[in-house]
Amino acid sequence: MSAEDVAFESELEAPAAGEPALVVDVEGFEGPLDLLLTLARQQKVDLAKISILALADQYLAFIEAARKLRLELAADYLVMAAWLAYLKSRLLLPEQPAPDGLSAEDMANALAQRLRRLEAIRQVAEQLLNRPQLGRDVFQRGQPEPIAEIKRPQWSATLYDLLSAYASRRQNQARAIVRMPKRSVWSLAEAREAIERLIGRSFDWSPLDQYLIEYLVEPSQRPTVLASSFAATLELVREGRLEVHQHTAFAPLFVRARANESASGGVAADAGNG
Amino acid sequence: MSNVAEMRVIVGDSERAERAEELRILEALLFAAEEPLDEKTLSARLPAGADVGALLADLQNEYAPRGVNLVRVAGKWMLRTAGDLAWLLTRETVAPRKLSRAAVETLAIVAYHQPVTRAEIEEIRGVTTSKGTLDVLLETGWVRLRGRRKAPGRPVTYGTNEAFLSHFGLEALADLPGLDELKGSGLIEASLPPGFTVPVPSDDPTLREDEDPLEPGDLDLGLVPPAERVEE
Amino acid sequence: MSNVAEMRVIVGDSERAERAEELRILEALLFAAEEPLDEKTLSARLPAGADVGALLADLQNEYAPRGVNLVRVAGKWMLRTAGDLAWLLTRETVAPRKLSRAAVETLAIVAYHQPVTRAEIEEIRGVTTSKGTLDVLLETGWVRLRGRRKAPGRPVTYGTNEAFLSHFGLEALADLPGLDELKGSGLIEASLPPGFTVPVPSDDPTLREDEDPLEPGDLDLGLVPPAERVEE
Repeated sequence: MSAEDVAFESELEAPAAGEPALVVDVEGFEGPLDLLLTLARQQKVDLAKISILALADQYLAFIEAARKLRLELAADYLVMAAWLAYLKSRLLLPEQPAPDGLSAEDMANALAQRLRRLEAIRQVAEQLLNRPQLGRDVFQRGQPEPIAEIKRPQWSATLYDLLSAYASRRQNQARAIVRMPKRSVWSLAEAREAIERLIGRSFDWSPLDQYLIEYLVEPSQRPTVLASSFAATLELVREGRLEVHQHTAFAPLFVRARANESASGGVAADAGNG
Repeated sequence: MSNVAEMRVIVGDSERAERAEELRILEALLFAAEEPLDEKTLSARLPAGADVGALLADLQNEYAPRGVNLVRVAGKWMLRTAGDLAWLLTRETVAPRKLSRAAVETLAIVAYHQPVTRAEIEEIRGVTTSKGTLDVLLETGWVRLRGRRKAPGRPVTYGTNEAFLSHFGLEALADLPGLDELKGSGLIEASLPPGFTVPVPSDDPTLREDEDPLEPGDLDLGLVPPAERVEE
Repeated sequence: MSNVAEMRVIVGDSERAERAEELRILEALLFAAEEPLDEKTLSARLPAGADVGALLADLQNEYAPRGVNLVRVAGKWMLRTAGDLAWLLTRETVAPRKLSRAAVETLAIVAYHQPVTRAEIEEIRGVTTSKGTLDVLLETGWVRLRGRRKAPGRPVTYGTNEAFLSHFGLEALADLPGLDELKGSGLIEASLPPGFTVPVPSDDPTLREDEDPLEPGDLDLGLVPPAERVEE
């Protein structure tokens, strides 16, 4: 069979009769096996009954034609051509033991098997692609409803956490109470109230300390008692309710209630400044 | 005559088949739609002459008793999970969380000093205890409302329960260490003011003399916070 | 007597109501889901004791004539629009990527011969497989790296995953079209390593005796298919 008799197409369909004599388009084939399969299909017989010898002839003719056209052929096409030429020679010669132990018949069968396998996978690939495809032919829910997660906290704490928290809190609280005794300050108001009560209407000069004797027992209280009562005394003097008298600087202070509201307290108050 | 009747039946059948097909199309369109569809859009996809309004009403009726309903939202139509099955679309997950320092302290005080009121807890801690802290403790399932103190305001008394014992690996509440043990373990320093005591705890469920039982409404106070809802 | 009969009717009614409610729940779950659901997941959301298999069969029957069908893919259940309505729905979607002839062939070889190595794919196709072809397939999310063949060079083995089954609407790999004919003609077994009895193809994630697990670096080659969606 000459190359001119064979038409090639990259499609799997067998070409219609009377098509252009030769289309040598290696680009259209997915390798030598694909080319062989296409050629085999042109024998228009079951792949099981294919003549490998005829197929080898067709392949070699195709390669020859391509070479004449100076088409670049990938190496694997040439490797296949060499292998087929070898197979052909063995098929034509009387059977001899081959170096690899395979008979020419075995080799031919193996090739036929490969071709059948490739054809079969192509057929199922087509069937697979013809199935309804998700997102092309069939669709899933367009608006799936998300599952909301409710986080249920699982609380954890150790006994050590518990005890150390308890111990340190109780301890700190106990310390805090001791460290902060009630501050005892004799306020101006307290002092004033006490002086008014103690001196009352005693119009005789008496030392201020004497009135305060009961408040001065506790040494820590002395400064605040003295400071507040002195300030309160001055206030009462200014209001004209008391009179203050001091002989010299640092001498005891004498106080008495004022009999006459109209008398001037200014001089007495000055004396108090010493 | 019989021929005419037969014709009518056939017409009726083919109309029914047409309508069924239109319903199938409508259903598929609504199912696959990525957003609610208005009647105009639906109409454009249905065979010419289909009565979209009537079809939608039919489909809505068909779906009404089912797990998914056809609803109209802002003038557009969509399939949506039936309202009473909304719970299906939630899932509980357990999120391990550590108790806050304040909660651990409060828990310890409840454990040692039970039955104890919130005011008493605050007195022992020396700080205000937020309601949230007690809520968290109730949520842990380790603290329970015991009763109400026979006192002005009738405050609720808190105590621990079996879940508390089990979480902290205690056989009984009395196994909580006392003052000497706390000192021995170094958790409490030796130098403390005299009169400092740690109570011998008891979780005896019998109400004390100064406790009244809880009232019917007490357990529905919403004291347990709603679980956090997190969208995935 | 009449009382007993009445009782029976009542029991029958309540059973029917229960079953109807179970069907509603199942329906809602399947409608809401973004992914196919397995029976275990469905079971977990149904009332205790519900017969998930029977309910699914019922629901599948109910939906069979409708615009939306309940189908089983990859051993899981999902609702999808009826196949015969494809013409109607297709036009609104973006044309999905078209695979090259080489990619389609390679995909089929991976599907029907898995686990399969690149050399085996090339042996069947009789041509070198460009890295790009396998990358495209990995990118579709239908093909994954399984492991490494225990053979010289330790080549990577490829297989399909659930997304493949789901995309082509297959319940299991055994439902691949033409698989029986292929097996009958001995065209698949031909590539089996000698002494192997495991049916081919198999997407059983368990590695075969002649497969080693992937190594840490294998998944960083950029070959990695998008991780299979993790169950929430």
